[in-house]
Amino acid sequence: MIMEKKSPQEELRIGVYVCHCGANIASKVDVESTRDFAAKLPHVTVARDYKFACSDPGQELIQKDIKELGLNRVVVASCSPQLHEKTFRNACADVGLSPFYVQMANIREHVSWVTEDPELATRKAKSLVAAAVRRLAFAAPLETKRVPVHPDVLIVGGGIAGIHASLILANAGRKVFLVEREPTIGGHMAQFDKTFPTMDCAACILTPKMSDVKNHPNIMMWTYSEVEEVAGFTGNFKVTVRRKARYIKEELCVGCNDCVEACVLKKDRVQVPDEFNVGLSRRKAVYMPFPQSTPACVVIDPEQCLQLMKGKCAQTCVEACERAAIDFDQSDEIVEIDVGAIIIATGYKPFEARRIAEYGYGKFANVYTTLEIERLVNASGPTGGELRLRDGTTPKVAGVIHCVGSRDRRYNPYCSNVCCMGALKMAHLIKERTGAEVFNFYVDMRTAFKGYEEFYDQILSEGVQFVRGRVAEVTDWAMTDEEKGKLVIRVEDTLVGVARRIPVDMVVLAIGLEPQADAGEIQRKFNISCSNEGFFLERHPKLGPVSTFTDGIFLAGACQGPKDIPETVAQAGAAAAEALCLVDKGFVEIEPNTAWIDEEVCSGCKTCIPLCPFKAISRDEEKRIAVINEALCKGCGTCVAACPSGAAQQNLFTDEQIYEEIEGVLSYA
Amino acid sequence: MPDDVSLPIAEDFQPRIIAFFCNWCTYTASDLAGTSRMTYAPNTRVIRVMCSGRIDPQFVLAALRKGADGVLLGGCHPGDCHYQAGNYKCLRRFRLLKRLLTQLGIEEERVRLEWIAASEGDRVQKVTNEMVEQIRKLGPLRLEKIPTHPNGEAAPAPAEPMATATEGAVS
Amino acid sequence: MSKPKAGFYWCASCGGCEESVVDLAEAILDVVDAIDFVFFPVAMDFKREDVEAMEDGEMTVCFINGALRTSEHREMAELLRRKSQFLIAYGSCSYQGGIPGLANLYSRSQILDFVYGGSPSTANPEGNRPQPHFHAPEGDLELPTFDSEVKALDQVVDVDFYLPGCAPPPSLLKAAVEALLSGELPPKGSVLAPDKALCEDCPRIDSKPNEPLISEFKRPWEIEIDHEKCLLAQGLLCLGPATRSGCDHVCINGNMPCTGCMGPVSRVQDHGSAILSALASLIDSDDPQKIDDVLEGIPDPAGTFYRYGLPHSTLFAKCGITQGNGET
Amino acid sequence: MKYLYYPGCSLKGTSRGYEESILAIFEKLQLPLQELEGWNCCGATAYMAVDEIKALALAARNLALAEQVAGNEPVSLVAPCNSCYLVLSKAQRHMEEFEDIGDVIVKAMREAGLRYEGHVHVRHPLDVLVNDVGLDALRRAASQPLNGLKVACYYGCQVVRPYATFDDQHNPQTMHELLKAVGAEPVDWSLGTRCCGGSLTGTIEKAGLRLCYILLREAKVRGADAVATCCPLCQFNLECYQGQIASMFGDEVDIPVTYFSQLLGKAMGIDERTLGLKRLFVPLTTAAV
Repeated sequence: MIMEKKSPQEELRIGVYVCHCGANIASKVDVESTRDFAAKLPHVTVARDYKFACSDPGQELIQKDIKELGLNRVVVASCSPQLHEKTFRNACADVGLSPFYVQMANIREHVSWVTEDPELATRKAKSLVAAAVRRLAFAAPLETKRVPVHPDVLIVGGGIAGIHASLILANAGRKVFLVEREPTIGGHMAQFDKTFPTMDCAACILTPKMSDVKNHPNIMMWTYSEVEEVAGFTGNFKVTVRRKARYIKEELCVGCNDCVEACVLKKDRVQVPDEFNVGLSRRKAVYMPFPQSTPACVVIDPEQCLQLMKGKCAQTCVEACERAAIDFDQSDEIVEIDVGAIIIATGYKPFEARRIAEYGYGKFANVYTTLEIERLVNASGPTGGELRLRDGTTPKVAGVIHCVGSRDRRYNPYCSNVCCMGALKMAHLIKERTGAEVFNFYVDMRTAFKGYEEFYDQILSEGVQFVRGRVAEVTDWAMTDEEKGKLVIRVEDTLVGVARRIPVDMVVLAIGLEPQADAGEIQRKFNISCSNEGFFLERHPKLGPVSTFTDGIFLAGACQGPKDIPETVAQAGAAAAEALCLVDKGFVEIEPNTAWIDEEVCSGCKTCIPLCPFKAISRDEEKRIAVINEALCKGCGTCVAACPSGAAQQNLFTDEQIYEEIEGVLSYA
Repeated sequence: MPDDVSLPIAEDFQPRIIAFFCNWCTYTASDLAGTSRMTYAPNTRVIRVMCSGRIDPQFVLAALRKGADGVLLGGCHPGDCHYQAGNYKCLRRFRLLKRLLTQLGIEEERVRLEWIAASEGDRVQKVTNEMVEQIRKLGPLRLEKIPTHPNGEAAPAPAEPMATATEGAVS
Repeated sequence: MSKPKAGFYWCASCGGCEESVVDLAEAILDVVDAIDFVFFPVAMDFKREDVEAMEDGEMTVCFINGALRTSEHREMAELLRRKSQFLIAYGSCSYQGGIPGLANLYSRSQILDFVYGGSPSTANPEGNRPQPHFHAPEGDLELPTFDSEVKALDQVVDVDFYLPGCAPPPSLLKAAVEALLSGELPPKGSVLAPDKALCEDCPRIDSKPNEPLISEFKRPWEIEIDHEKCLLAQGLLCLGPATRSGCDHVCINGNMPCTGCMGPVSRVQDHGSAILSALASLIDSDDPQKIDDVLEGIPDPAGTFYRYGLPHSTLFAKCGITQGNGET
Repeated sequence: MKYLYYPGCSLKGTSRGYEESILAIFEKLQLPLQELEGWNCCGATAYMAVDEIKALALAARNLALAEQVAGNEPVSLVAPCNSCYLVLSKAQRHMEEFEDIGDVIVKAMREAGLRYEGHVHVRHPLDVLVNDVGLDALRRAASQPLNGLKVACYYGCQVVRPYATFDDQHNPQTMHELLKAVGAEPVDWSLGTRCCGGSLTGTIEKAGLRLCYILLREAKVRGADAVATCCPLCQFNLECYQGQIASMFGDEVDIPVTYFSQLLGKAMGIDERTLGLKRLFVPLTTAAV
């Protein structure tokens, strides 16, 4: 297991550790031969292979060699530095070796996991090891900087994820800014009637949490507000928030709705569909989104209000308001806040059912989405909880179509996770409220969590009919007299093996979940990544599910991928814990990969100055050269690559280190 | 023209490609390709830089000089740079470098810039395979050797005699 | 004690380097007082045989200018190397290949085909080509052979010091001679010029904006050039930011941009791509099309960025120029 | 972009009106279609059922010829018949995707002294007209707009399935947009890609005719003045059996069944004879036009 040899040069004593990662590396890369190869490289004092280098005994092995063999540089050939660089740096630092004398060679993600041929994989691994060894010759014992962390936290989005995370952090004594772009917090959950699988009333479990948020001394709840700009970095973000003009003095409004009554716009003449009721009812220019809106404060829609649009109105609302809360002179307010951590909980967008023309949404009056049914069966909904078709009749037969916009390569290939259970809930509610016969058309039933399968069983026992098959179309084309005036669902019943036509009165589309329309904009603003489908990308699918690639920014809820309420709440808790972890620690360590200017070489040509996006470079007028403000430098190295004199250099990525790496990987190719 | 003389490509030619990948997008995508077990051609050697803006055109030339048959530059998509705009600097240099390399007889396919987001592991696979195939077709990069002085060793071989004698060329 | 002996020889060169010696003006008298020129084909009638007759290392110093392209250049370089204690590559061509080095963009046969056929001023209906050996009734004639590429001096023989410039500024020559005479020499391989780029002491640096972004490259004839303002800021392609200082800003003072004759500073491996990176980074657009539009202003990148140093660059020559000749 | 025309057998036989109208409209749009010289059977119909690879090789020969004609220019091979369009596209794709199929075809072609590099675009005229020529240009070319003629746009199965290269697989709209641009009013029906009966009309007649009947009746119910098709077999099935269908189902389903290109040509002011409209069994009532 050990290959030892004398280093020709006393000053460089390198230890190389080739990790098997169980069979993850060893099954493709010949670790023994890689070890032997490494042992013969210049300055290598010891080369070993080990089952799991990241395990405690693995780390101890390295520490022991540092102490006993006097190693002063360490190469670990294992997984991606993104994963374990910290581990090995810490292990070395613990025994007094500068953590920056550690170099990783990524022979798992970049080699064993992606290469078919073992021989070629071994060659690739060797070349990466050679590069790491050569690179280390130019490593420097840098110092990690510590920067204090601002203790406050920003949470973007006031749905159930944002609400839950805010409460946890606030209860832990942290000051939280909760920014929500709608006039009220609550999100999609507030629109739901019941929640599966226990069928608790959504409002009953959500609204107490909403008022807790409102009343919590540690929470600054900013509704009708949007994040404009984010600057800074982990621990020290500077965030600009636009607080949109509500035209209501929030602190005076008590939510009595007298102004709404008084608004001169006649309800039936007002053309604005009520957002909260997904367009099933209409609202006036001044309105309260829903009875339990939090804050319980009305808002004036500037696109509707005659006073704001034309400057001409009787202003009956002003007259009606006893507390003189209406203020037409309000304008947007821009506020800047400092926070140490950010949780993004911006939620999802329901799939736009119109996109699937063959399901006839928007064309046939009696095709609904699940969200519309939630409102229709809700006691405070537009029909007072009566489930009626648009012509006022009660449906006798209803069809619920699953996977609308999900698991469909034309729209979204992914499973939206919540619609199977949502569709079962629909079947239950429709049956319960109307006694109608209900057909559910599913592709696969996915009821995988606690109590979900039992719920499915219950719905089955309620007599809902399940047809397995993706619905081809919903049509008003009648083949028989019986079908006339009905909507016909055409589907291949794949369990029976026949094409069926099922006439129904009502169709409910179980629409999937999509990224918010402006997810791309949010992604850019916060400098995080999106996965292919547009949901925000977590740092690691298993080990960093609420972190992002930008330190200090965490994810909660459906903005990261479709999820239901229990999962969202769990994730919000996790994100809050991670944020708390960061702000409670009080400082962050900054990778010292900053750039610096070699004064002896800089000619003061000014090339680098405009290239720095962080304005870290300026001209020292006395010395007539460029200087880099290390505190502002983020370590991209753009100035270094552009410096025509080679005066700008980047720690951890000096020209020499990269040239060595180039020669290293090519030396054994 | 002698430029057209192409040498046969060895059957077992394995192109050597150096890839400079930015830490935040393309390197991460490359890790993702790994965690997703997407196999691809084993010919690339990734050198991690924090940002594609760190990629000095001198590195590209050095890689080619030291034996790479191709160089792949990878950064975040426009607008997505972790450092706001490093990838644009990379793009600007790349556009000019390409023109320079063309003048210096380096085929278009040998130096490539790709925007690959952290989530696009499949693109790492696709681009790598594609590039390896293209370079396999082109054959090894045969740069002109830089002469070195003999330092006591044999003097450089004399060049061939002046052009092949043309008939009746002597006046 | 006799005066130290010196040689001054030219290879593929324009003669400008010889003139730079004359540019020492009165100081040339001090030089001649201090050293004995024993070989100087332009100025004095010594022959190759005279050099061959010298002891090895007999000359204290020999300055060689011009790039190396023929068998004769190589032979002379080797001969002079043997006969001198210090060999100095004098001028851009000898140091980095110089303007003759741009011939490395073409193969030997392309050059010969053009010179003895394709060029509009050539009348050569028989298609005659120079022959290295020719037998005439009076005897055999030998001509030097023409190499397949242009080389810098240190690619043929070991070089002690480099004196850059096209031609080298007299001030640097004077300083070099003084150093040689005093024996206070920098480490072998040094470039005998300041190791900072031209912007360092450029008289116009204060007029260069702190954010020198570029939205257009202009050719000198396209604009009326301001005598005071930074030339790069006027849209001219000035290689000053990447080029070694020490030239006394003769071009800048003549209201012309730097073209890079002094070569790069010591921390730069490849002069051309270093200035390419600096200039391209400053282009004021993120749109590929607009970037290309700006770059249209550099119609000949290789000729612009490697004007004085293609043989000394990382790539040395255009890929494939020698492959017809069996070399790879 | 060069446009070559691949007629296939139908356009030279049962669907002469399709060829006549296609050639006339492209001529008038100053994009004359050059017929591919030496073309052969596309390989559809029985070949495909007997030996798929040979059928594909047959198709590939046409692609090779087209590439030869085009030289280095990019070329579109315009195949108006949906079957030809599908089989040519399939040959193209199978050669790219399946190495074994590609090898057999390349070998077969080499025997015939041909080679194919894969540079031909197989295109349907609907695609070319809407995406290359463009709706604006068509609108401008419509000197005699169709004036609200109610049309049931019928695509058939093959033009978007399995390859939906230029339109939605489930809900194609290209023909709708094209005819709308020249003044027609497509009726709202959902049967655009429903089966026309295909070759069942010649084998299991009862089943085949029932499928035709569903389409014809629905077109009438939706108030269509005419059905517009883009496939010779669809047009044939829907037009030729109307009498039989009437007696079988006791329901009159007389409705003109045209090619979309004939309607487009009409809007462009080309005379009916040139467009092959005189060949219709049920004449297009000009009242609406």
